[in-house]
Amino acid sequence: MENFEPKIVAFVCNWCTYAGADLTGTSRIKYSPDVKIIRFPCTGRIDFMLLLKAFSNGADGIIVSGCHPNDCHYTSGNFHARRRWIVFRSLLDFLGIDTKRIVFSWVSAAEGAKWAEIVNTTVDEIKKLGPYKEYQLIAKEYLTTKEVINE
Amino acid sequence: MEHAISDKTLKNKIYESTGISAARCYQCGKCSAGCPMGSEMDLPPNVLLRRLQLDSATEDDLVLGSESIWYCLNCETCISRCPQEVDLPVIMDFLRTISLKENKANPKAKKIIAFHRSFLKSIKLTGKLHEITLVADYKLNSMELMQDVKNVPAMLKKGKLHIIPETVKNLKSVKKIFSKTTGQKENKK
Amino acid sequence: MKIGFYPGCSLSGTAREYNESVKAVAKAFQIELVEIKDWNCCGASAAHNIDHVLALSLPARILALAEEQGLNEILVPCAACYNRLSSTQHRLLEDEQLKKKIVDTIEMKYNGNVRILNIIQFLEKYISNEIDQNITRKFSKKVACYYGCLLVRPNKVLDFDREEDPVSMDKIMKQLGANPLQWAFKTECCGAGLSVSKTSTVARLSGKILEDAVLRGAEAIIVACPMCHANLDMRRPEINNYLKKKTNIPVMYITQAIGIAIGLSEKELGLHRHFVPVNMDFDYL
Amino acid sequence: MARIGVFICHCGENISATVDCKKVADEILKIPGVVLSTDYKYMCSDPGQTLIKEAVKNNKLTGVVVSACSPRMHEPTFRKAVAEAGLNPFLCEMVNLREHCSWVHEKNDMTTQKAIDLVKTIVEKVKHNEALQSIKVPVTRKALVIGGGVAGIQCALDIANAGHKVILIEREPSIGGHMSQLSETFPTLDCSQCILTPRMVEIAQHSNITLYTYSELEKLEGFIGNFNATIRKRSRSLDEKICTGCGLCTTKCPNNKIPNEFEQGLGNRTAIYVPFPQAVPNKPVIDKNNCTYYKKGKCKICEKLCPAKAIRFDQPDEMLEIEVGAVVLATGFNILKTSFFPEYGYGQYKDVIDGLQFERLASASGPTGGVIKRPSDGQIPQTIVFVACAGSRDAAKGIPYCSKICCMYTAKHAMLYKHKVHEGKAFVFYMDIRAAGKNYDEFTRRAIEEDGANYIRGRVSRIYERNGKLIVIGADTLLNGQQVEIEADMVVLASASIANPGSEELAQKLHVSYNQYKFFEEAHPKLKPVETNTAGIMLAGACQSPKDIPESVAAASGAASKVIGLFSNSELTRDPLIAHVNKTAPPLFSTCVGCFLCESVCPYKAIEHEEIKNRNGEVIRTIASINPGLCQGCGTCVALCRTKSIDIRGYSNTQVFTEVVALLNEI
Repeated sequence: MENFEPKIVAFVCNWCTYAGADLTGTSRIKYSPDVKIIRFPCTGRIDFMLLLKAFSNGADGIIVSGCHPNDCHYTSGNFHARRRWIVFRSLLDFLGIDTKRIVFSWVSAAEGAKWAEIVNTTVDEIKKLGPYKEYQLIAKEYLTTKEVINE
Repeated sequence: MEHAISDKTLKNKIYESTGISAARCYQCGKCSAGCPMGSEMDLPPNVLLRRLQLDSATEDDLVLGSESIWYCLNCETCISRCPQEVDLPVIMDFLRTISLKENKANPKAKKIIAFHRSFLKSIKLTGKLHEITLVADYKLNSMELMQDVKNVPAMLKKGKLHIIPETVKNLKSVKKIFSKTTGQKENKK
Repeated sequence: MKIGFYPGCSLSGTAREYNESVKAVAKAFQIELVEIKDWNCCGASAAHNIDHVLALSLPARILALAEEQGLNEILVPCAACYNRLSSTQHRLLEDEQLKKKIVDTIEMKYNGNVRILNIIQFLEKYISNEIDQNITRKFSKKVACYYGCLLVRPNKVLDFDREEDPVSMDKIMKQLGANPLQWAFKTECCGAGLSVSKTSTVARLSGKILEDAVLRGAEAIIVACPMCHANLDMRRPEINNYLKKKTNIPVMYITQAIGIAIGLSEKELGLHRHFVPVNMDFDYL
Repeated sequence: MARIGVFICHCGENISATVDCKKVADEILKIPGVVLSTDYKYMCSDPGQTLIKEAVKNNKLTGVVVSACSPRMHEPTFRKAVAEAGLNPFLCEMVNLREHCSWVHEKNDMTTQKAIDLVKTIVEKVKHNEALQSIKVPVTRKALVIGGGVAGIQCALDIANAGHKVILIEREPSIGGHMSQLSETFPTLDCSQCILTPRMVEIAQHSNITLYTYSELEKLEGFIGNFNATIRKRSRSLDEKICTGCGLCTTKCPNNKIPNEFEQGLGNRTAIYVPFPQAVPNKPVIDKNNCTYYKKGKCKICEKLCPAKAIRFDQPDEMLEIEVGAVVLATGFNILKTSFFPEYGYGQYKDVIDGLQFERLASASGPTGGVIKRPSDGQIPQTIVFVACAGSRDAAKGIPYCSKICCMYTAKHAMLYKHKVHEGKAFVFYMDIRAAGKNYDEFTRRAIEEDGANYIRGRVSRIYERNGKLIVIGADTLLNGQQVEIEADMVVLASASIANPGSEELAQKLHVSYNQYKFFEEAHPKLKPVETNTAGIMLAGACQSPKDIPESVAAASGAASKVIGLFSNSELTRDPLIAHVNKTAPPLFSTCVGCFLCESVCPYKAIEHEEIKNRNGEVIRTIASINPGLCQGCGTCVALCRTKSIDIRGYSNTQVFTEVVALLNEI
């Protein structure tokens, strides 16, 4: 467990958090390489099935981050994402999925330091929780990781 | 290395034990401006912080041997107005502890230290402050035998002094606190 | 109505009249003060000058005792004790590790859920609503309300009144019929801890406070801290010496002022214990 | 079979210092479908781009992955390059190895491994990229400039002089902004109004400019080239077309003790008023909150006086809908009031004033006619203390940034005072003198050396009043922290510049980013300083960060040139990364069941109802379809669609699920 480097996927919107993470880079603020970003136009685009997909493919934690409330580049995508997330979270909880492994946050284009902080605290938190073996093992039995996705 | 005790400078020690970074101070001098003791201090607050920032053993000795750390009244004026939120009162507490531990206290502060010691001694004895014990002990330590003598009859008359000290019943619990904190140091000596 | 009470050392010694007046006023408004059993000294400035763990442990023991006795609110009239107790509570709640260390030192249970009230907060919460109908003589004087440093600072921790130019005491004095003056030294430090060991400094600092109050025409200085009182009252000869003039402005605790306004006797309020005599006439209603 | 080419950029040493670029290239070559994987020092350079173009042609690539800096920086560069080599530009994607990897991690194997993972992810994505054609949209060649201070004025004039129509809106009854309040300007000491007023008049007379004062933006819809703005033109209670601006109405108004905003409360005005004599438009406005008629239902003295019969008490607010192609934000800044400072008396001392108030006192057109007088008793102050950094660079007060303009205007204030009161003493408490600008340092030196301003390096701890004097307690940090006590007649706080109230709401209406202090955020701190993240919306002046006049004007001209550039074509091309509803063979036509949940979440009203008819022309099904002109590509409908009938180009379901799988699994 000591050298456990968690796999954490970050689903972020292009306009706020992706730009915020760019600023983290421009400001040379260091954070853990355990988190890797996938870019979306808006958090509204994020299909929460992607979260399950990530867990079943070995992710130990997930960050979803977009614009602050009212600041969405597309007016309201982040609200829809949040609304769906609230519903989805209770479903996940009901299904026995550890929702502590999913961090939902807001990082604006001006918050480079905040992004680094969120990454680092999430990594620490997931390191404490350890690898998400429970889900990965079950998932392995039912799904093959290299399956082709059907639309 | 000049210091055998630790090769760390005060700036680092302060950061490690209190989380306060002396580097945050940008030397605006607002602390010195508002400090009630500023005019009497050999190292006004901002100068003291400057010396800490220099991060050198020689400067650290100047700080630990300064009168300033003993003149600080802990009135918190500096921190309440500090734009950079450098918690000087906490730094001062820390510096005083180290200064005593390393026997570097300024001789001019002898009376002040004697008073604090007598105060604590009084609490250690009875759990509560007993002014007569405090003052008697302080006078013996500071050799200020005649100070405030003229006030005593009036204070007694006005009922402000108790001859017999009040005592905490569970005195053991108080003494234990002392032995766990200051006691260790005294034992080492 | 019952409320916990921590008098502290000063109130049982040099500031006896503060203790007497707090109790007398509380009694007059049917509030029972339940003293924390077997309390100890908070360590005042001496403790945190010498050892910071000791400085946190002594107040922690007091708070733990209060919790043990099931008190969920305590009145701490001494501003210095109030500051020490509140700061300790704040720091221990902020720092879980530190809390553990202190709990280990005092060997008692400590949760940190006792509400700590200073004298003004106590008066605002339980008494100021009732004052008006109980006034029998008007405190018709120009007064300088002196808060001192420990009652309002650090504001982020204590979260009481305005950090600079506080007004809560002034409001209460106005209720009593007084004319609280706008002055400049409401929160300047009197020199407190150095009263004995560096008396010249105290004479200078307290002298400046007194000078400003007198300059603006104050007829009394109202305080809420035994150390402020001791320095401004007992150290008056040294102050007069520093100011090179004889001042005779009396220094009173806010509870004494309330006591006067609601008709309590001078004896009950301990006015006779002051070094600078309180020779004042008040208009009976 | 895909033929992907991967290009790993070193970015000089920016990437290669922490990422082993050679190793990344080698590892990526192992992925099936990757026919070329190479690293190079600068991919964005000419030789770098040539390398990519040659590779596209020689290796018959079907996809390109450039692993370099942020796609927000160079995506257009590389897409253009592959297009020049004959490949559809949307088959080229970027991996952000610099901002998201090399700059934020230490040099070690984990960092290189992360780089490999990131590249691998995009390689798998590109395999599913489609060739797309850009969308062309028309451009409305008319600009909306919000804010009529010096930045907005400059910007509107520049755009108008280039031959385009401009709508300039201003919240206050007159344009002019803070600059019209200033006395003289640094570092030349030329009179502020003398240089600004002609510009204001030009605005009023320019045939390409429509000015709406006392107006605010209510709503903005649409997108670059095609915005639809709704403007609330507040009622002046006056018919502007008839009013001659004679000013007779303001002479007899009984409410004449209202603090004058333009004079920063140092003078009074009436309820019907013109904010200042040079106002543009020079037409009065009735302040409804203070007008006797509006409060009590009678008075109407102004109506009786008006020779033109222009007063309209029942005039409603007007809503104007305007189509514009670009928007410029020039809403300016404000300063902290003296009541913000507890240690300086919470604003209770009349003679503790802020910098703008001093400008009014020093201005020839001000309430004292340019004579420096104390607000409390009208005496000429013999000693003035200027406090720099009042609230600025003060993390404890929540304003850690430097307000930038105060060092210079404080030097100017001290100078102006000394010019007017020769025997007077001017003390300036400062922390640093920040005078970086053309002739700026020379100016502050002049204040000190020639005009005798006494600069003391230290902050002021406290100010209080005693016997009609202000006691200023400071320290001289150049004299070992020695305490300084000055008995002053007046204190001027160079208080912090802050974002204008309402900035946050405005930013939210326009969907532009702003920082924690509510200043608007530029698209790139260095390379796109006057653009926002929202295409077609530009920034000018101090609404972005504290700026002085020359900087504001420069930014305004910069923003104007961006607008003029946009207007140089009648149409613009837009990325086709938008949603679409699938089509299948009859009899189904589409998997869409017509629930129209998508319609309820679409912020652009881009979802339309498409009727599917049978041979007889009868409607057999209604399904969703997407108007490509309106869709902005947020993808909310895609995530919501229950039957997965909607997808979005560039971020398709296949692409994003592939990315997740690729990121988490070995090659």
